[in-house]
Amino acid sequence: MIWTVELRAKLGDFGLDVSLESEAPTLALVGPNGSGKSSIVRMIAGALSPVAGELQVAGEVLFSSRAGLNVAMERRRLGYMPQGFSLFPHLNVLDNVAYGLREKPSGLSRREAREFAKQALRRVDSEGLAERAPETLSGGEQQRVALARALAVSPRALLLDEPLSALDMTARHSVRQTLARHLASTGLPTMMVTHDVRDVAALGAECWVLENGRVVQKGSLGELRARPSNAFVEDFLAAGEGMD
Amino acid sequence: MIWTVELRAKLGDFGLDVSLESEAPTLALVGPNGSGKSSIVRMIAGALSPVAGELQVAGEVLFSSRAGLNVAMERRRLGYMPQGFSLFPHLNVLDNVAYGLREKPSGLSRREAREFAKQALRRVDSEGLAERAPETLSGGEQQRVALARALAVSPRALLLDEPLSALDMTARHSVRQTLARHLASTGLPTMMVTHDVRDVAALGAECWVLENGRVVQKGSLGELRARPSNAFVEDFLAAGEGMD
Amino acid sequence: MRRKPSGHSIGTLLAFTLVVLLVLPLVALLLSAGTASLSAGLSDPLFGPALALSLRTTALALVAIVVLGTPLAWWLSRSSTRGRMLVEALVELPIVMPPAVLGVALLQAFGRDGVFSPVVGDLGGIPFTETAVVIAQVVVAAPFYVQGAANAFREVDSSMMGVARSLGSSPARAFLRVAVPAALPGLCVAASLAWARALGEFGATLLFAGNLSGETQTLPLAIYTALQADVKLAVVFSLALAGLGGFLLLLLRVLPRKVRGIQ
Amino acid sequence: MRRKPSGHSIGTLLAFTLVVLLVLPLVALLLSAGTASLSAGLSDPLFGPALALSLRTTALALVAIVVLGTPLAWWLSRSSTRGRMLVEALVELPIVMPPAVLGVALLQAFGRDGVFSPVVGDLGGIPFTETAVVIAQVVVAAPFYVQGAANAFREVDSSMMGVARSLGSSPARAFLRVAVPAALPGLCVAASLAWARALGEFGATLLFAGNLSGETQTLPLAIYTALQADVKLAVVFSLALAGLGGFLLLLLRVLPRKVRGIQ
Amino acid sequence: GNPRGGAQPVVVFAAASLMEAFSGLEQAYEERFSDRDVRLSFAGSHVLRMQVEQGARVDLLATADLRHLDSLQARGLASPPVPFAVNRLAVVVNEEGLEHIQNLEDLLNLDRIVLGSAEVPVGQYARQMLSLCGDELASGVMGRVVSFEDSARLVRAKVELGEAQAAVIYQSDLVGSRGIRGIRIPEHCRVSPVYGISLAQTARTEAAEDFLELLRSDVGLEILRGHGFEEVP
Ligand SMILES: Nc1ncnc2c1ncn2[C@@H]1O[C@H](COP(=O)(O)OP(=O)(O)OP(=O)(O)O)[C@@H](O)[C@H]1O
Ligand SMILES: Nc1ncnc2c1ncn2[C@@H]1O[C@H](COP(=O)(O)OP(=O)(O)OP(=O)(O)O)[C@@H](O)[C@H]1O
Ligand SMILES: [Mg+2]
Ligand SMILES: [Mg+2]
Repeated sequence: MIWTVELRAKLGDFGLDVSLESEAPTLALVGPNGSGKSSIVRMIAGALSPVAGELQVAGEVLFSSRAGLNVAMERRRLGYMPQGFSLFPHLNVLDNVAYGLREKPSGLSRREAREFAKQALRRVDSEGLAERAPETLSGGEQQRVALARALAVSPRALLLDEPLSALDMTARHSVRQTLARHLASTGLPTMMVTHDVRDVAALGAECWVLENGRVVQKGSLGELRARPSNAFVEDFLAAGEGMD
Repeated sequence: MIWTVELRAKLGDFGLDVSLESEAPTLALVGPNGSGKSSIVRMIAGALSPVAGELQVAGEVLFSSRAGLNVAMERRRLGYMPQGFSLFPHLNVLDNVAYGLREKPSGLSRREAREFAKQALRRVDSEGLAERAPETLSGGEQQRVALARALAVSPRALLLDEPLSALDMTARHSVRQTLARHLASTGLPTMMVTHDVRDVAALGAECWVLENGRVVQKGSLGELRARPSNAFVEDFLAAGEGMD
Repeated sequence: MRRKPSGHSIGTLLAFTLVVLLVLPLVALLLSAGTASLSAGLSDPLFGPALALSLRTTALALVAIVVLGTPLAWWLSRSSTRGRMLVEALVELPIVMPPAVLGVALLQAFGRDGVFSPVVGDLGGIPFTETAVVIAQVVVAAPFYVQGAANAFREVDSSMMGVARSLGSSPARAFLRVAVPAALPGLCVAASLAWARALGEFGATLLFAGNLSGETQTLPLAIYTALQADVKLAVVFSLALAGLGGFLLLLLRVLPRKVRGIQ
Repeated sequence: MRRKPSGHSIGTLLAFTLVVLLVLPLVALLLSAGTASLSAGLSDPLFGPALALSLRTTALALVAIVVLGTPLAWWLSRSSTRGRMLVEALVELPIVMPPAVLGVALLQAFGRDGVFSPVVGDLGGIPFTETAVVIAQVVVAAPFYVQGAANAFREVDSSMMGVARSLGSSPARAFLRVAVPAALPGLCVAASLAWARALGEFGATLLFAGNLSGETQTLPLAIYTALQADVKLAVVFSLALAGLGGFLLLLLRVLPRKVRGIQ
Repeated sequence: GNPRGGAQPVVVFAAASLMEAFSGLEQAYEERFSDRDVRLSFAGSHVLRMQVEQGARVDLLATADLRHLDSLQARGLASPPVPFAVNRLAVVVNEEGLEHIQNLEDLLNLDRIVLGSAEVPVGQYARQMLSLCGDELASGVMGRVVSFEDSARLVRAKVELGEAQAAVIYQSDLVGSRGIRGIRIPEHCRVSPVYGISLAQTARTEAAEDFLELLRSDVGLEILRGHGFEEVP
């Protein structure tokens, strides 16, 4: 199994209870606002601890309440991009992207790391931003930098929380294609949260449809189309099919 | 004229130079990331000062470098929703939405303001969040609250910076329809930043297409379709027409 | 086979060292006093009036500091002019001065023969009064509040302030309805530091306000006076001061959480 | 026809009042000294050694405070246990104590008859040495750093720390590479407050370290000594201290901006 | 630093009121023994005593009140005190006070008087003096006190700065003061505090005894007189 996600957690009144496995390298978490998508991603990244469960990605156990195991975040080696970007305010764009390259396992020198970081910025069409302070960036620019930062390290898997939501249409299209090519060539397991069915289509991802903390449907776009389990799935699929 | 937007400003290396008027009540600012959409909205709201220019909305002069006039933000009476939401962290959701209702010109009592705020929350399908602290909300939930807060006051015009970008497809559709009805019934002048052509379509907005701080095209969706001025406009329009 | 010490354990060690260093002297004081002398000390005739005076004057000083210091802190946090850093350093200067010298300075400013007495008229009545005690405390403690509060205000997002303005709040109302409550925890910490400093203030008060039981003799002055004759008594007074201070400091931490309402 | 005063003008008035109140005494001091006595005072034999000692000891104290205090401040900012508030109040307690009493407490902790001398062995060598000066300064000033730094750290977004960890940083490295630089302006202000407090420290040093010229006589102690003999001389020393303090405080504000690199 | 090379300095703790006199002695001593160094530390007598009790390494200890030395001797921390000088109490007024005052009884014409606190020698001696002058004057003066200061020099500073009109301090404090004047005290209420000095238990005897010797020599007496002290009868 590439993904084993078995989680039980409680956030205020919100209860999360998910138990699924998948062999698909690319997963798309979809679902209404507040259905628990970001919470799942944060638990896999290790930023939030589930009450109980078991997490495995690409054969590595990251968390297991049965085995009493909770791998430290930095040893999970995941390219994690949170919904709020969380750029480092004290570093310029280039150093933000280079940040992870200076840590193990990459462990590059400052110069090498910056060289690499430049390439990562190029992939999201943002070389021009290298010397800028994060607080001067526009919303879409921030999102690109956050994405480049997650892609720059050599992770075991990618966790992307709505990575394209603030991009303009041209960029969204081109970054989506870049991402698809990148994932196809590296086979990197990827979990992406999105509200845009075109992301799912471009990446050929398997969808996990969440509702109120539970997975209510799982399958490819085709399978969802064949038997949409609820109104949300219908709306989600319809959004790609033209003006409403 | 409902809108007179004449602005010159400099943000770091980025220069903004816009000079347009329009009789259309609803405007959509579209353009690539970093083209200056948010900056324009912030200047109209008064959060940022242009170097020179003239701003009029619905017959009221808000700023005029010629006349040496710069109306204070609180007297512009605009329903402003910034790209980053900026919820008040020390108030719960209901009090966030009620905030503006307690100020002039509404000047409601605490109880009345909360009553009104509840209605505003209902419009974005979020009554259930009333008692929650902002930091516990999901991304989409935050966006709904910020939108409700801007709609709750009785502004002279609305300034919405990507108000639907984090909403799920069902909510996006329903809030868009609610908004369209609201604007149609009140005739409230509205300027909305968006990357989604369906927003433009649903509101029947006039598009101002920005590129690198300048307006490169202006017109209805039909006019844009008839003669797209650049590749961005083509991509923008194509996004509504089905899977890519 | 020794394991390399982790960053975490080094950090814990360092932090623990400091806590011990700060707490140890107080424990030593407590041990040296003994319980018998405790009750005897607290019934000393100097104690009651000094305690009452300390509570009253520090409360007044705190109010003055917060009222005068909050606008200044806000300005410091928002301004980006050159002048700002100068004012910031100026406002911090009284911390550098030994309090006794500040007392001399206050006498020279507001005393009978003070350099400003011809200018500001007859202010001669201030030294040796309760007002002088309060002024000395304000001068000594205000810098701590102003700096702490300015730091807290700096974290208040200006886009959020913009939204408040846009929703109809005048700058003053946006300040009171958004900036102050959003920065409240930091403001409370700053206020508690300043209040603690005022409570412990001794040197400037001694010089500027004098030392008359029931009138200008605050608890620290009573402690110092007792110290000359009877160390035990001074220690007991000090422990009472520490106990009171600790209690109120704890209160000042718990209170803002309750006030904010959101858990 | 009087206009209602705006919030802004009231705020300006309040802020201005405080600045005047804090600066006026120093101006009075300056006016009372006169330039002639200034140059005479600075060539006094007490001045040079005291200045050197003050600079040396406060530098050491500042290093100790930052090294020991930063991990503690981080823990205080992240922890949400009950114990946290208790530790926070405990750590703040030395501020409440008059410094002279802290000096007594330090003697009782580390002196020959100290309560801990049977436990910790012969520490009799500490009092009345330069080490004692540094310890007194640390105890008096550390609370201000710890509280200020904890406040600065509280504003460090935990989601950002999560990203740093996820990018491969151990907690210690994430702390050093993200939390510390992100909180740097606040840490510098806290450090400058603590340093200023250490520089002005007098009471605890007098008791715990004594007043030996060239050995434990810091500038504030020299000022105290001069104050007994010649107020003018004390004033001149104080002005030198204020000048030095002001300069270094200004430096501590300007420096972090340069260090951060981003304008 | 030790400007005089290897020799250990003679450490002398002295009451604040001895500051100028002992600084003069230090100079004389270092002139006589050019290879030796004297270190002086001034504070209130009680502070000095506490520091000795807590293990301060000191050679000589001089206070304005033999009590402190006696108690150190009782604990075996110091040798029996040697009286070395006598001071006198002085009633002083500033210019403002001078307008209202001819003699001691006129103190009752004033409204701002400062005394030492009951815990410090200068305060205790002042109370002694006032009660010798008669209960009426004593209670009248006590009622006009605006502050009880913790050292003679602080008392003096308040009069010099004009905050108080009159005060009771030591004769020796009048030397080197500014703008204040002593008034005559009737013979029957004179009080003459005796200053004492002890060798500490930790003393390096030879060098310390040399200092003692100097203090009690004609040179020493000359210096003490120059600063307003008198010989022990
Ligand atoms: N600390 C908390 N206390 C209470 N409720 C919480 C807390 N944290 C999260 N929640 C709730 O948990 C639910 C799931 O949040 P999550 O961020 O995972 O949603 P999401 O699926 O990512 O939504 P979106 O599409 O809006 O990003 C939300 O309803 C949120 O309000
Ligand atoms: N303080 C600043 N210094 C330098 N450049 C700035 C500053 N503020 C904004 N900019 C630049 O100005 C440009 C316009 O920013 P703006 O936020 O208006 O873009 P936008 O059109 O809203 O983009 P997006 O679709 O990404 O939200 C961006 O390129 C941004 O990087
Ligand atoms: Mg989410
Ligand atoms: Mg924008």
